[in-house]
Amino acid sequence: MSSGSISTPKPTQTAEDRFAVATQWQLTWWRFRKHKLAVASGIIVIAFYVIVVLADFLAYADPHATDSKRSHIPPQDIHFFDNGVFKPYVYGLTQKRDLRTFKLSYQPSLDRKVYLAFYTEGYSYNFLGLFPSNKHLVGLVDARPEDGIFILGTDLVGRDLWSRIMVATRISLTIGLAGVTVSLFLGILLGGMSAVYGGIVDTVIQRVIEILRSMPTIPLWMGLAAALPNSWSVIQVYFAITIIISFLGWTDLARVVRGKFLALRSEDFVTAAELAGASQYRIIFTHMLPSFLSHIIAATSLALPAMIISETSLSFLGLGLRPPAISWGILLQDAQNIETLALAPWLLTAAVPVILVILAFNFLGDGLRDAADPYG
Amino acid sequence: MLAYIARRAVLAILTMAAISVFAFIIIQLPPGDFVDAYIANLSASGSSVSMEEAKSLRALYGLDQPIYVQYMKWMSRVLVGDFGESMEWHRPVAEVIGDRLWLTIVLSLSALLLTWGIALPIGIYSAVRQYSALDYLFTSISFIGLAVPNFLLALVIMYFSFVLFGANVGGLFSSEFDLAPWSVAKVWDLVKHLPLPAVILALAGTAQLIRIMRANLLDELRKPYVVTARAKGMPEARVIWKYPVRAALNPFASTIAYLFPYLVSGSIIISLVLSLPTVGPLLLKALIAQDMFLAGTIVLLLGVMTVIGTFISDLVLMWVDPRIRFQMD
Amino acid sequence: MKKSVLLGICASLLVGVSAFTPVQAQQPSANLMASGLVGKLEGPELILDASKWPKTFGEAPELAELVKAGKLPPVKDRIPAEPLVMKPLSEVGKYGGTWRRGFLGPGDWENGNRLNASDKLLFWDPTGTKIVPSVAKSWEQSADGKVIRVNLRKGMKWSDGAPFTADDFVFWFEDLYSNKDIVSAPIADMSPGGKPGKVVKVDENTVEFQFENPHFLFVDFLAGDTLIGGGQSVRQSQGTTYGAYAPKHYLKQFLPKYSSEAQVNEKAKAEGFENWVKMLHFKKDWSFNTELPTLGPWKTTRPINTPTWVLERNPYYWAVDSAGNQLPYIDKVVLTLAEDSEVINLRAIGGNYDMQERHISLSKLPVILENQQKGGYKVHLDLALHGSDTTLFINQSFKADPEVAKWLTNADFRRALSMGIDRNQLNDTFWLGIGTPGSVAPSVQMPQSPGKEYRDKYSTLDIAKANQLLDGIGLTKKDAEGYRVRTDNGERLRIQVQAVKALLPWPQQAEMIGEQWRKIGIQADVREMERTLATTRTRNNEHQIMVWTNGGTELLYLFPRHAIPVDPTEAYMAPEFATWYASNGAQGRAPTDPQMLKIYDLFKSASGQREAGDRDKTAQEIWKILVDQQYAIGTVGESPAQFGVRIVSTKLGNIPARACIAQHCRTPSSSHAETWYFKQ
Amino acid sequence: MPQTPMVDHPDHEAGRSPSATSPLLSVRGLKTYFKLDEGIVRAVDGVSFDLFAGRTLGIVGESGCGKSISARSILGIVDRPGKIEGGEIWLQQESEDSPAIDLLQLPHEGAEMRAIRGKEIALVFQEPMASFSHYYTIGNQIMEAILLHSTASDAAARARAIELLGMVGVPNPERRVDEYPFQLSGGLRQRVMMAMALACDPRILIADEPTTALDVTTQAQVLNLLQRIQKERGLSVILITHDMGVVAEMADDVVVMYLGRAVEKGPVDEIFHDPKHPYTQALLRSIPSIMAKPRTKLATIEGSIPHPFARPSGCPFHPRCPDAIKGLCDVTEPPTHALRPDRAVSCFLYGDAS
Repeated sequence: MSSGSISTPKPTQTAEDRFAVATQWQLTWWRFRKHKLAVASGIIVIAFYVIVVLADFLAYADPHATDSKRSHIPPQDIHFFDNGVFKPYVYGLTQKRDLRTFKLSYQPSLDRKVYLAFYTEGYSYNFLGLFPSNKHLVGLVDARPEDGIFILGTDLVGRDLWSRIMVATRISLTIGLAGVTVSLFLGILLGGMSAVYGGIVDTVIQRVIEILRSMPTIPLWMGLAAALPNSWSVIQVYFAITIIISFLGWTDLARVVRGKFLALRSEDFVTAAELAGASQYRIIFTHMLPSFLSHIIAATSLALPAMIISETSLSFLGLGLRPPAISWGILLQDAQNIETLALAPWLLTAAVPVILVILAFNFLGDGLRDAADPYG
Repeated sequence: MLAYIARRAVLAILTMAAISVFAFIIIQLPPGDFVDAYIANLSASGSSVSMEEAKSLRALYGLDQPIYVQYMKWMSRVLVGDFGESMEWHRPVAEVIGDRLWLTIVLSLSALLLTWGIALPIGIYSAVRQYSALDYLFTSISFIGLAVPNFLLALVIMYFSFVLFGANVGGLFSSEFDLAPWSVAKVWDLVKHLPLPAVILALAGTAQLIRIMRANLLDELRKPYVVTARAKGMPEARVIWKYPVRAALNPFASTIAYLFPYLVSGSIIISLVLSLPTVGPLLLKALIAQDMFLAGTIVLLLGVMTVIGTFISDLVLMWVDPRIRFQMD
Repeated sequence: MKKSVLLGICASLLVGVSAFTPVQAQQPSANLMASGLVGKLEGPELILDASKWPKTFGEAPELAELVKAGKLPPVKDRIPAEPLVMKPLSEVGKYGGTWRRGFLGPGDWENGNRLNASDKLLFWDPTGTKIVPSVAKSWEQSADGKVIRVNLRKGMKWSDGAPFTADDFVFWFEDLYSNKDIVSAPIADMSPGGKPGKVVKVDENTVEFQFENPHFLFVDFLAGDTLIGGGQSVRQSQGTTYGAYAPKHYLKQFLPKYSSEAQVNEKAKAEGFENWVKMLHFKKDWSFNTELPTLGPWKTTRPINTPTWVLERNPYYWAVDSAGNQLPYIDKVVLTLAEDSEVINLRAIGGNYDMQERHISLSKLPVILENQQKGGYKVHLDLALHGSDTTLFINQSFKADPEVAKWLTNADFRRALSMGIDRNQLNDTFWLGIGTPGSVAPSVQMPQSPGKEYRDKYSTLDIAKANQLLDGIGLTKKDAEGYRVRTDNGERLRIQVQAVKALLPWPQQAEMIGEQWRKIGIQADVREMERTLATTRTRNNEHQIMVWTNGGTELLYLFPRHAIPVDPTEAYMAPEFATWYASNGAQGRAPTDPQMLKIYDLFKSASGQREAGDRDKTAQEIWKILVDQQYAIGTVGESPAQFGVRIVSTKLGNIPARACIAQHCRTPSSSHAETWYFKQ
Repeated sequence: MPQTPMVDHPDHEAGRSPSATSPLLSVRGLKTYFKLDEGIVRAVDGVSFDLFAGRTLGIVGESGCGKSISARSILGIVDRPGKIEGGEIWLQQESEDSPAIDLLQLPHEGAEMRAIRGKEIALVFQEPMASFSHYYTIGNQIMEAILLHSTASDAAARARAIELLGMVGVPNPERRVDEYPFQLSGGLRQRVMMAMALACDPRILIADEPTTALDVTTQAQVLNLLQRIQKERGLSVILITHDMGVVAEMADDVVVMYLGRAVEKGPVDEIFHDPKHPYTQALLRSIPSIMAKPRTKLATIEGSIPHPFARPSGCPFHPRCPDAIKGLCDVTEPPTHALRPDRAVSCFLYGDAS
């Protein structure tokens, strides 16, 4: 027989043991870890949620502050080295409107360098709505009022796009998360009820799901969104939109949950638990739920991008959040006209975080799903 | 099997009834009614409407009656095929929707076919050649397709096709055919205009379907019956097409049901941006103008189309999957 | 007219023109002069002297064909014995061509109505300063102002060839306007002092409007964009039944009076209408009913409720050029449906329209200019004459929140808000620097202008003064973030600003204003709203501040609703007061503010003032109070923001360098589109 | 030790003694590796064995030892990312005069190789439920094999399918031929599977765990069927199983595999009576026996099969081997000792070291 040498990876006794005793969660995690893209996406998602928490700190300009002198400033070059020394600076800008073309242009005043500083003071905000602060990651030192940093440029009314994206991220991502939470709750509750009680309950819930899915989403949203009392504050509208978005989102989850429940019910361990006299409640919560929690997590991470797109579309149609709220949809709505495409195309960069986050959530969800159930 | 079809049909009819109620509720949700919208428009164009007039207008349109009465009146007409009159367009709703419904269906169906036409081969290729360079390329493209909001894409594509090619912007017909009655030339004109919106509309769905197809096929490729088939000495291509592809295609039949309403909804935004004469913009305007019979009918029709889509996909599923066919006996 | 002094046509009744200097004198900003986009107000000239009228007539080749085929009477029989004769702006044009335009669907009816606005009895000259004849040949007003006589053109015909006579006026008045099923309440235009007037036939070609009270403004009304004077195309479409005449020979078949109610209802049912009223509303609407006889230069041949609204020349149009050619020159107007105004702009930039000013947005001007060559068009900027495109109407009858109401009705509060606005910033950002910052008062060129100082009063940024005023009225306490707090509960004082994304990006502008108010410690909550919702809310008196234009106020009496609360349809300044005023005190709530009461008194008195100069003085008084009180805060006006960016194909001739942008000019109609032509 | 049924066959022992003729199928140093991101899995790592005409070769081992992969390697249908990295697979041609051909030299997807699959060597698969597609009738799936390898007409193929079904003992074959796999019971499905494998009269039948998924009664029926058919047709069978009982009942020769290697091989009697390799010994100990005293604990093999990536160095069995020699077994791979022409073991306990 063959006697070729073996060059397999280092055999470790521990590795062996580990696999033998690994819990479902550990297995999932190990499998997930192998999915490089999913891990990278996970990191991106986490980064975005860091932005959610630190939005105001990462923003360097008041996202609401308008100034016609800053209208449509293109993304500005940041110079990192000043005479070979790391000392980031930007040039002061002078606005000019061409009287024949009516176009705005900005010339850097090369003689006037404005230096950047880290962890500086800027506009005031409430960190997490709790602690007043005016600290920001970057800022300018010894700047004149008209100076500013414009990493991604500014919009028509002179608001800094970077800062607005930071703040929009907070709203759009939490709205997605909140929407998924509501969907999840409804989905598990109704999907579970459908599977557990069966019969008429099942029929009714399944019918409702079918009807909801048969409704074109846009008019449904429009109807619901238009019905929001106008006296509601931005916060109230925000929560209402969340609920509207999740109103349709739950049907998918309910189906998944119901399917899983039904599949699990015939599994041996559930039968065993039933035979052992465990209560239905106990069976559901201690036996069945944990066994498909990983699926739910995966489904959730795949539902999130849909929520985010929904919010974006709704706001784009002018039905979702409205200014002065700042969300990705609102930023994109600002960009949805010819003059923006022609005169201020940089405003389209507002789409970048949307695309990035949706990609990240999709890869993450794929990775999680694969990890949770490599055969399903 | 007949009993199954009958049961599905009854359920479909019940769903439609529920949708009609739902449609009516949805269009009643926004505050105000058509007369409010009408006054707003009139006043914006410089006219005046007195209180007395508003009142008599409400009476004229039957808006002074309770909602359930309005619903019953509407339904009693709908059941005999009369969808009422559009308040804004002053024409029978069916006539206002007219070609737009067909164009919507044509657009959605072309998007659907395009979705399948692109997604199936790519999905199959990606699964069969998993982890190949092209697989990575297709997967990345499909993910990006999934992530870019299609309205944004529509706007950008429209603008750049204008800037770069000076292309006529939006629409489904060239101006010379806008007015013309249907003819071969007009259909051809439509065919020439369809690809761009269909591609934009199909993009997200395609991305999703590629992923579904790839995942399904990967699952199927691992199954023992593939080995059985290979062991018989079948050529590889035939093995894949006859067995796993057939099995992986199965879920596609059920995608008709969810993809269609999704495409129709998607077409609303795209049609608005690209100025396509589909029901989308009409619905949006009708909702804003509170033109309730028009809006209600469109929502109802879209819902019914979905129900029919679901019903068809059930039938297709039954036809393609002998397990369902024989277990329904 | 025994006691009345008959006054000659043009001799003494140049209403509202006395103080009007030709517009060349108006000085747009240096920017604009440099751009070369603002030209001279001009247009075709009416030849009123019958001796200079042409003796022979020409017609479009296609009509000549029809005449030859015996399907149409010869041109001299179609044109009235007393036609309207116009000397085209540059040259006598050529027949032919299709004018391509964009519209947004049946809700955009004004798009076509305005092209046909010469079907008004009286009109304005191209500068918008002088009343000239249109459908009516001439007019006379009695000395006591109670009788206005209108002389029609002899031999004038409807678009179907039927004679247009005084009977059509009486028919409108008796059978349409006075029928409660059709018009539920009389209109103010016809009821000076609350006493309804009447329409009387003198002879075939002479009609009198008779009133119990003096109605010196009536001639202005006939020329203005009013319910009585708007003309058939706009006033008898979209369910309304105003204007002063209607085609009796055609419409009577749809009225119960001329058969029976059962018969017309049956007819309605047969045609798919619920009842005869609905059928009538359809039949008298020129944009829907292609059979309806009309008077405008073009008539609908494909209705508005299709993807393409097509207008074709009226073979009986009653105006000719100085060479005797029957107008219009252009065969057809084709309005193609765009689902969105963005598409209209893009198509216009792409050169797909021959002339488009409607829905073109000022903010796209740089892109529009950039594509001039490529699109084969030229851009004209037409500056408006009203004071403020973006006006903050402060609801004086607001009462839902007494604390807020207290401040909204406080003059110093309003003045402070006004002085807290940096109008130059707004102008630079949203008007590309083209507009003129100022108060609500109209352009100083207008006869009713209270003067330059009132354009500026309280309307320049003065944060120190504003803060001083706010402190002075007791709003001294501020919260941690520097916002002033309510005096009742110590919470932050929040003022709701309701804005609609319509003519201009008002929500965005309101946001900018709100940001500026931070400096005076006022928190503004901007609420972007859909238009229907916003107007419904204002009619229900639910808004605090509404952002809207004050367009139309360049001639106060003709379109007062954007200046003072007199019309409940659009009474952003005080819905309840407007209801009170319009119902003669029967409904609504009377104002207690003496200044507001004074405005009402002045306004009412104008109708009884015989001399135009006196009425102008009254209007100036009203403007002075309005500016002083700041019931409405003006920002930037005298700009091309409203229909003022005109994209015109280089192929078109007789195009004025500048057109009158004003409510009463029915832009672009006072430039008489029927004299435009394709040069080829 | 139960006797193999082959003993009944007089020609068998005499005429076709393993040592006397050349093998029908001879596998030499077969290596099938799976290249994964995490490393290489040597699923089959230098396995050699011979199958003689008319005999049954049993390949035994725990799951994951490479049995099934060996079988698929013979047919050249290893799934990606698996790849045959080396070795030879000699198949004796139909006519005795023609030289044997090395299947590994034939192009994978070539017509020659496809002609061998199903026609020369057929496979019966371990999961009868999953081994059929649910979308086609069993008749369709049987006929497919016939049509692939012959010029028969559809009607003829159908008749042949019905005949085959009857032969494998499917009742009502005329009706069953139009049924779908899910309409059949597990036992019937395995019979149909057999019919499908026999469709083209193969010379070699590879039965990969044919009875694993079946209950005991059905299992016996299927095995009987297999024996009957083998007898009737003089088939050579490779029987892959983890069940020592089945091996004892069915096989003439046995190959014991562990982690991709053949650790011991020889005639069935010798393997059972005189197991040499500690792994074989352990396997045999773990067979439950009716003779055993009630309530005694069933012997198991210590530890579990290592993870494929964590394959031990030296003798792969050393961590679980009671007789492992420290410093030798965990360092060096044991060579294969041919004890006799038909008997070999790869363990340091034999040969020089013993």
